[in-house]
Amino acid sequence: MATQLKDQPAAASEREAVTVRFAGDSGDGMQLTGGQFTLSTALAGSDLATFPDFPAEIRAPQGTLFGVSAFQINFGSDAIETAGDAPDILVAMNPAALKSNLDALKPGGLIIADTGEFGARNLKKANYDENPLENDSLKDYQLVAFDISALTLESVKEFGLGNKEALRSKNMWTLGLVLWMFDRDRQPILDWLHSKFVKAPELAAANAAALNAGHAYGETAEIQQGLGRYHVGAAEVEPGLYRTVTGGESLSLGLVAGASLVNLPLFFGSYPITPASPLLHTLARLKEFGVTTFQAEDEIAAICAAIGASYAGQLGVTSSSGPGIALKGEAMGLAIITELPLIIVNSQRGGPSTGLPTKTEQSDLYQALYGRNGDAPMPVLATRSPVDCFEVAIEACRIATQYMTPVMILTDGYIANAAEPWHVPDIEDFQPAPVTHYEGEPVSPYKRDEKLARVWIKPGTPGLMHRIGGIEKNFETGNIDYAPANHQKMTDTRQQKVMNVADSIPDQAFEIGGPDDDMVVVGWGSTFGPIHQAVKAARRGGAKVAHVHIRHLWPMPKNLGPLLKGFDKILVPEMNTGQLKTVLRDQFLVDAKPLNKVSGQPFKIAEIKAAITEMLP
Amino acid sequence: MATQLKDQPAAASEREAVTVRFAGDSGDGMQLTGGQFTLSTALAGSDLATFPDFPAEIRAPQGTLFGVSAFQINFGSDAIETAGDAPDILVAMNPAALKSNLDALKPGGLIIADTGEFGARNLKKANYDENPLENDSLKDYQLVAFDISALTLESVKEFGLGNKEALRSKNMWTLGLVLWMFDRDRQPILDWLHSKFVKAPELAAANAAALNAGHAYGETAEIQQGLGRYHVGAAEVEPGLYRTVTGGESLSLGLVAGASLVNLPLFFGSYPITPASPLLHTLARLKEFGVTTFQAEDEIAAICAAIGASYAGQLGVTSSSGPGIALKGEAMGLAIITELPLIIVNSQRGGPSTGLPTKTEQSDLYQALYGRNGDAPMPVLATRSPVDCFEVAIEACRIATQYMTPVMILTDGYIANAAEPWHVPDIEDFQPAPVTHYEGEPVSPYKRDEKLARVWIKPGTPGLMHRIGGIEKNFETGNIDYAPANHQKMTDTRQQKVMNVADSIPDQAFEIGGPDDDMVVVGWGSTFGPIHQAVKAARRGGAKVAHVHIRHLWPMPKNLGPLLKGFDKILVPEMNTGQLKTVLRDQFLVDAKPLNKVSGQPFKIAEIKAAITEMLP
Amino acid sequence: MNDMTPLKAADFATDQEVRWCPGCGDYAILKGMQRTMAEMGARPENTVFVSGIGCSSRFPYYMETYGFHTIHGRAPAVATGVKLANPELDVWIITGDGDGLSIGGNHMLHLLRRNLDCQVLLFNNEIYGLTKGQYSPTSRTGTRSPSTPYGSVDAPAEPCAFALGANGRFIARCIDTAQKQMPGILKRAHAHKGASFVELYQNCIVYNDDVFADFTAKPVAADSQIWLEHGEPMLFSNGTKGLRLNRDDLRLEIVDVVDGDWQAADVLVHDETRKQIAHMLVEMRHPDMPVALGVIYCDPAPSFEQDMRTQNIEAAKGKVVDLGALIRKGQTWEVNQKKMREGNAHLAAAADENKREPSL
Amino acid sequence: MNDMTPLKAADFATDQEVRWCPGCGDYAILKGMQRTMAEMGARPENTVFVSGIGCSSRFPYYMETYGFHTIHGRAPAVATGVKLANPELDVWIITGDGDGLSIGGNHMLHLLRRNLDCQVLLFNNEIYGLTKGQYSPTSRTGTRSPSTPYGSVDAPAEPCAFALGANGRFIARCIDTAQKQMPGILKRAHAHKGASFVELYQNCIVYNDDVFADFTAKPVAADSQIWLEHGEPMLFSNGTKGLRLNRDDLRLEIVDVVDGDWQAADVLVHDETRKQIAHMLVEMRHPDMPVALGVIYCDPAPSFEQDMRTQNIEAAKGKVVDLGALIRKGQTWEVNQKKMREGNAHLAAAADENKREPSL
Ligand SMILES: Cc1ncc(C[n+]2csc(CCOP(=O)(O)OP(=O)(O)O)c2C)c(N)n1
Ligand SMILES: Cc1ncc(C[n+]2csc(CCOP(=O)(O)OP(=O)(O)O)c2C)c(N)n1
Ligand code: SF4
Ligand code: SF4
Ligand SMILES: [Mg+2]
Ligand SMILES: [Mg+2]
Repeated sequence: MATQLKDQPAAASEREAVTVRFAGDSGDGMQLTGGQFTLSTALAGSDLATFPDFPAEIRAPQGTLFGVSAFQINFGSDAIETAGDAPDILVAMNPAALKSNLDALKPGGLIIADTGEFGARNLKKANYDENPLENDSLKDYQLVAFDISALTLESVKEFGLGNKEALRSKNMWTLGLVLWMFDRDRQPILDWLHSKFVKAPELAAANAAALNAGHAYGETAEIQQGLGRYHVGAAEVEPGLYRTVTGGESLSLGLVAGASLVNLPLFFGSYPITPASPLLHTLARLKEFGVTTFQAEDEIAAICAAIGASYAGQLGVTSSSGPGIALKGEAMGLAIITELPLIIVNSQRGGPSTGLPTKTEQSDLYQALYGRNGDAPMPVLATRSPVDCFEVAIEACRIATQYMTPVMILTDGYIANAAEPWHVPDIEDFQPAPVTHYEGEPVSPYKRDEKLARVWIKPGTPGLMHRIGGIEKNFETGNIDYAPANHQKMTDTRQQKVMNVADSIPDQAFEIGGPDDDMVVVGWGSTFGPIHQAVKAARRGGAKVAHVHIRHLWPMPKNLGPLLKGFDKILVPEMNTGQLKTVLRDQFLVDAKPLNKVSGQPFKIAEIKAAITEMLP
Repeated sequence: MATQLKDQPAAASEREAVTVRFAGDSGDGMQLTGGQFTLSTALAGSDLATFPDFPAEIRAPQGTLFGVSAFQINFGSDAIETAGDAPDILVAMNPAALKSNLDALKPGGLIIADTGEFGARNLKKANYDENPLENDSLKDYQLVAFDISALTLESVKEFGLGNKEALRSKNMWTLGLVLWMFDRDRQPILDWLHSKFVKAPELAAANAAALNAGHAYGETAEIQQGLGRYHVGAAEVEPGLYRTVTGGESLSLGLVAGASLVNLPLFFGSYPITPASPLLHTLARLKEFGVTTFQAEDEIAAICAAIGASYAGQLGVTSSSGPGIALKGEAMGLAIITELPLIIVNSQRGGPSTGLPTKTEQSDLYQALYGRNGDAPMPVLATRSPVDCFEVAIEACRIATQYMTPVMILTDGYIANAAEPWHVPDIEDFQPAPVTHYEGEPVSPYKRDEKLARVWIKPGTPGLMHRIGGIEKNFETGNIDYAPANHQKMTDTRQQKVMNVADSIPDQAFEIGGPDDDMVVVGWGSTFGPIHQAVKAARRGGAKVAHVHIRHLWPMPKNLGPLLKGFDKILVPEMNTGQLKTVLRDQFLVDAKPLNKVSGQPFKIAEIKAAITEMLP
Repeated sequence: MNDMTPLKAADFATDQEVRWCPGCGDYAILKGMQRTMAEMGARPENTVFVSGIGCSSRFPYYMETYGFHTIHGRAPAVATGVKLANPELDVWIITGDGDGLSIGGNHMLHLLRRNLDCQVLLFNNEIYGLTKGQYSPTSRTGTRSPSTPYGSVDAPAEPCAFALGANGRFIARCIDTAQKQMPGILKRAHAHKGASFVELYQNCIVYNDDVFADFTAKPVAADSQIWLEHGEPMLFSNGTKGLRLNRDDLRLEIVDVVDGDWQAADVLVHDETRKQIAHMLVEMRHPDMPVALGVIYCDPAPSFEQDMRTQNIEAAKGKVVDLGALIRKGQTWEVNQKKMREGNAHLAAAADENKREPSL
Repeated sequence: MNDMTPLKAADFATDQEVRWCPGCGDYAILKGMQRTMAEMGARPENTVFVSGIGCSSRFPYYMETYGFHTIHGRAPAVATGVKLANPELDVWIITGDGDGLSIGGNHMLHLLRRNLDCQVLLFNNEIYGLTKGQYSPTSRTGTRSPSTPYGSVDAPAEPCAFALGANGRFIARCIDTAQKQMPGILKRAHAHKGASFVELYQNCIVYNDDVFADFTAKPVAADSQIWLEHGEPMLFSNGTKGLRLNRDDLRLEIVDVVDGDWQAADVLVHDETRKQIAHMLVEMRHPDMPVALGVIYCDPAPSFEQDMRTQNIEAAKGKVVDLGALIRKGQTWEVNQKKMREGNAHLAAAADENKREPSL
């Protein structure tokens, strides 16, 4: 992993892992550059993790600090689970990109900067009084600065593009250079350029020329001190078919697969919101899989339409982020009391309120578990990584339909946008659990099976007409009933039904370590990578520390309590002010200690490792 | 208290406490009867507590089981804190009233029934195959049945009312009889009748005649076996002015007083919902106190308008019940991040979803503490009784304005509707804490005082123009800021500010008992009465058990943790599935054991006492 | 249930006790609906009543069909999901003036705009019944209620004008007690493909008794109600009065009709497809003008769920539905043997379908 | 700030960097607004901009006045609280087609119906800008967007028709680039007592570029825009065309105007108080008809906050404001000495003001 990189670049050298951060103006195409470099890295066989970090503005004015868009990738020959604590290499396409990303760069790290963008105007926009490339301020880093803009213009001259358009290829030029540094094959990128610009071949050609020119620059030009070549080996991986996948894609595919496994058409009701919208966008293109997508007028309509679709016999899904999930609370109660299957996906972002829409956070766990009126229990699952989204979505479809209950999936903006290599599973390996809507003799709509799930009768079925609704219902008949004993019974039943889900989930396993360790670090969601790496590192240092990562946040695996009670020292790192900590302490009366970070940025491995060391000196 | 009443009625006898339940059709005016009997009881000097229990339907069809409306009162010469576990006397105006209230009646208790309503049709509506007054089924009770309907008609004959109208006085006839049983003065009720029917003197006269006739019936008629007279002594009370007050009234008055103490006009934005509407209705009549009431188009608009009013410099208040509070979650986040004062009142009812609108429950504590996206801390206060609402409202006004924060008040349907005698305080005894809107030199809108409260600058103030909103703001300037370190700082600051409220609240006291006891029962909200009585009873039985009742649910009093850690045995009775229990275990890592009741009915003293006995054998 | 036996009105009643106040106008509407169902030969299993919260929204419990009593204001949204999931179902939305126009106004707007094929029945009693009588957005200015003890100050919403502004394409009005006309109007609403909006004046005997009596009471009914029929002259007062279009002022005005000769009086013939006339009709205010009742406007357009379904089918055409292939899409590569990934990979065609960044 | 120095447009700009995409129509509207403020002599401290969420809703950050960037769709509700709390403030609501008509449609309806004195500026770019280009309720049918890759199927809402249906009493339209007309329209909106609704066609250069170009582009502008002025003939195409009222069909139709003689061509004179004309104007569809711009409808009525305030004052009249007395109201009694309550009590007059049960 990146933190082990001790020796600083001199010449072409073998590295276990490297972290590169591409940073530029929103208009500079950094996300695309990062995406293509990710693909190239995957093709080269390294394991990898990425962290796209872009501004809230659509297109902030050019050159501004808040308009900086960055993409970080960590790749290596060992398993990679985070996007890297601190980059080894920072590509800074303008002064603002340098300014806002320099802090993250590892001491002694390499800066590649485009001098063509370090003019007075851009410097001023980035609040630089002097040109940092020309004074001493970067002396603790290695700086390689040259006029990428000019070199790009030169390289695409022959295509007769306007200046503005020609400069758009800067990112490809830069990518070419970085590809050279890591000795990568250019062909896949060239192929991609041609398929992308199939309708504008001159743009394809210009971008290809820029890419090649950047590569050639590394190969042939008089290289300044410090710009060396690196070799990062291939990672050990299972054989099979791989692809890169973002959390958004993976979750979409998982929902489609999950609906297919329970043999139901998928109804997706949603209202756009960052960072949840990618799900809507992806699913809107999958109509041939029996998917209906409905962009509702607001979040309340979105969940209500999904409830209506479930009532009518489909699998209703709704998706949003924190503020939108807040609006859905009342309707979740309706799904709970009418005992209809429903999946609610929360792609968490920084809060409270509008907060930090494009930054990541895990601060909606309280809301997921507790954020409804009345005693309103609901299963809650968390995704830990882009790849993990696929399985979690399938699991949610299973629970929702087998237990006739809404299920919440917690993911976050980091997972939704980050990409990682995915060993594509064989869909046949997943157990189908097809739903049959009840069509037999007349029964009470609240007739339950042994799991306590009620029958699912869909409108259109002759002879089984019935009425459901949000008022308390009689346990036997399903008619309105306010009687005290009945309410107690129904409350207990709803509670027990959700607890019964625990009968169908695997025991909580250790990710690393085991019951004999002295300490356990417990996480959920996208902190998986940094926790895992930190625990590994601590163990290498001799610490007896284990890692447990919870997918089933409610109900929790039955062995989790006993498992945790075996430890005196429990550390719970969360990107919130300590929400899982509350649940663990409440449920198991264990002295779980919070480690909280609420900055809109993922944990660094070092931060968690430091906390482990502190608890386990 | 009622449960101590061992000897059953024979002749006029001295009682320490008695519980009477008036039950009839929704149209029979039982709430009014109960209300007037309450007044009479208060005037007689007894302490008392009441429990109005009415159906969800506006006017359910006459005679039906779900149309039964009941009013229970417990009164006595000792302190009374619950409406009584089981009535000693049940007034049943029709078969449905008998059927649905008989279970509650104490064994051997007295039934007063109106035979005139026990005709075939009404019996059938109540699902009686036989007339229970005429078979053996009531043999374990004392039954006094006679034709109250006919006696009423007779008594008002002279006023020439129609049959239907004449029968409306049945409740007054019955009240007259009950007043006689307890040797009460009729004059206050007669005065009240005349003031109520000032525009229809013939109705006043008819009702008065019915009341007198009922009284005379007790006095003179050949009294059937069992209908004796009782004397309940006056309670020991502080001297001063008293009135009866419901929670709805008390909370309204508290808000008006609280706003006046902080020297702000009150803006009340609300959308009707049971059982929260009484606040809107009461405040709508208090315009002369600088109150503006706004019935919004929905709950979201109601809270947003209140936020707008606070922004403009008034004290914004919004009020609803569970499902409506769920809708306000997103906007609460806005008030939290913009750090505006706001009071949110939740009159809890049975959930989840629409649930049991007219039944009581404490199941919105999770929602109050945790039901928002992001890390969104907010002070939460609970009212324990109708009278307590007044002080809690004042306290909420203080906290909201001193700390520039939204504050939630949790009350419930039981408290909102129940009445109890109130020793009217001297308003001068409350400490004014007048707000001054900032009007000085230009400052950042996020400039904070030592408590961390930000300045409150209201639009209209020259030279201090600024912008606020739901996106994260820079700690120093208040401008939009997504920077990681700033978000961490602002999150910590918001958290700390709310925790600072604990500096200004009293230490948690014991209601009974103390640190040396073997066990503590911890409650919040309207379970105060039954817990208090159960603990008292258990102590009389020799148990070393204490009672702690929490008003400040967040932040909690600073000594609460140490206090609870002193006990091995902690019992937490709640009308939910165990929500305060979660908080106590999380915060203090104490083995708090839940005692849960989710039937829409208040706890019985006996239920809590049994749980105490079980834990402290 | 035998499909062959024609169902009677009583077959559409459930075993549940009806829980409205005695004398409530809701009873009459329920009766009218049950009769209409029978007369239309509706199939109970294919019929779904979706409601929000309010006295009126209890309606589904009393209809022996499928029913969903949802949450306050959200019936249109739930119904949208029901209909999109199964367009074969007959979806009826039951709502009140509070449910449908206060908290639920936005969903109503979008339901009408989208033109979902369903029937919306708005029970307008100009009051919040269930919560005990607060004024509603349709209450007349000056309404005294528990929340407006000194009278409401705000101008009411006019449901049909709102529906027209929302691009509703079927607008009708009826009165709870108008049992003669009600089945006809409900059948028209049902027959209309797209969203049908029917405002029903409903008397709340407890909290707003007789608020419509100025035009519904027997003695004044004939003079203050005009029942519209497409292609028929706009006559009322038993044919002695009619409405003429004042083409200069662009408004309808009352004219006397002598001996039934409405042509002579230039009485306008109702053309329910004309939106400008519809605007005038819904804006007529009693007592100056009669209250417009019946089908005021009907101008069909394609319905939302049909267009959605068509698009879904079109979009799926020619595509292979292979889940395995789907997850293998995108930028893939093969690792041939354990331990080391293979560098030589191939790029799938649909590389960056989902890339979102606008500029290269 | 010296009250005496007249403020310039630049004085209404904040020190915050404007964060819209280069070329976004929002810039022009911001400029127009700052100019209008200066021209009106607006007092920054008395001016409040309240917005929801969206690109357009960033507007308040750029105005050197008071500003509140609230949550998605709720600006009208927040603004209602602001204005009720302090009617002296000039309240401007900034919203988008998604913010104001999708999630916020209900609040918009009720704001207009209640007639709160404020200005609503709806930036209609027919797209969700901030969330990267999904279609909005005003997007034309067939709009391809990330959420409708095969084109949207639903019919759009027409903001001004909606506002009329909601009983809005001031309806105007403008274009982002129409800097000449914009200050005049904004000033009219400001002068109007009650809710003023202004739809601004705003170009989203990134996600919906040129969607209005068919009538806003320079070459076609004159022929496809009609700028309305109260009391002036409805002329366009540089006075060579006009609108005539077809009184039979009840619609506006285009006529040629020869040598400026519009009377001869029977061109209608704009009367902004006529609602039926307003209906026709907002329903005109380009390219068949020109797009109606300027003040389409203006017919003032008492405003909500004024009526509320008046009622509050009236209700308070003659009443003693004594908190101590208030809490002593109701049914009270005195206990004279410790330990035992006194049985002899008095009954206060206002005994059961709040009793809610309808029947005795
Ligand atoms: C979220 C929410 N808010 C408020 C309520 C309370 N509530 C129930 S029905 C109703 C209004 C009823 O009025 P209307 O829709 O006109 O129906 P009616 O009772 O008059 O038939 C209200 C405010 C609720 N149940 N849920
Ligand atoms: C409750 C909530 N739902 C959704 C969003 C995401 N969101 C922000 S702006 C917006 C729509 C913006 O469209 P519009 O109002 O037309 O403004 P524009 O950006 O086009 O100016 C959406 C859906 C949000 N911030 N909050
Ligand atoms: S309150 Fe009114 S609307 Fe409701 S059931 Fe009673 S009469 Fe009908
Ligand atoms: S996305 Fe569109 S509306 Fe938003 S700032 Fe950019 S150009 Fe303007
Ligand atoms: Mg109503
Ligand atoms: Mg828009």
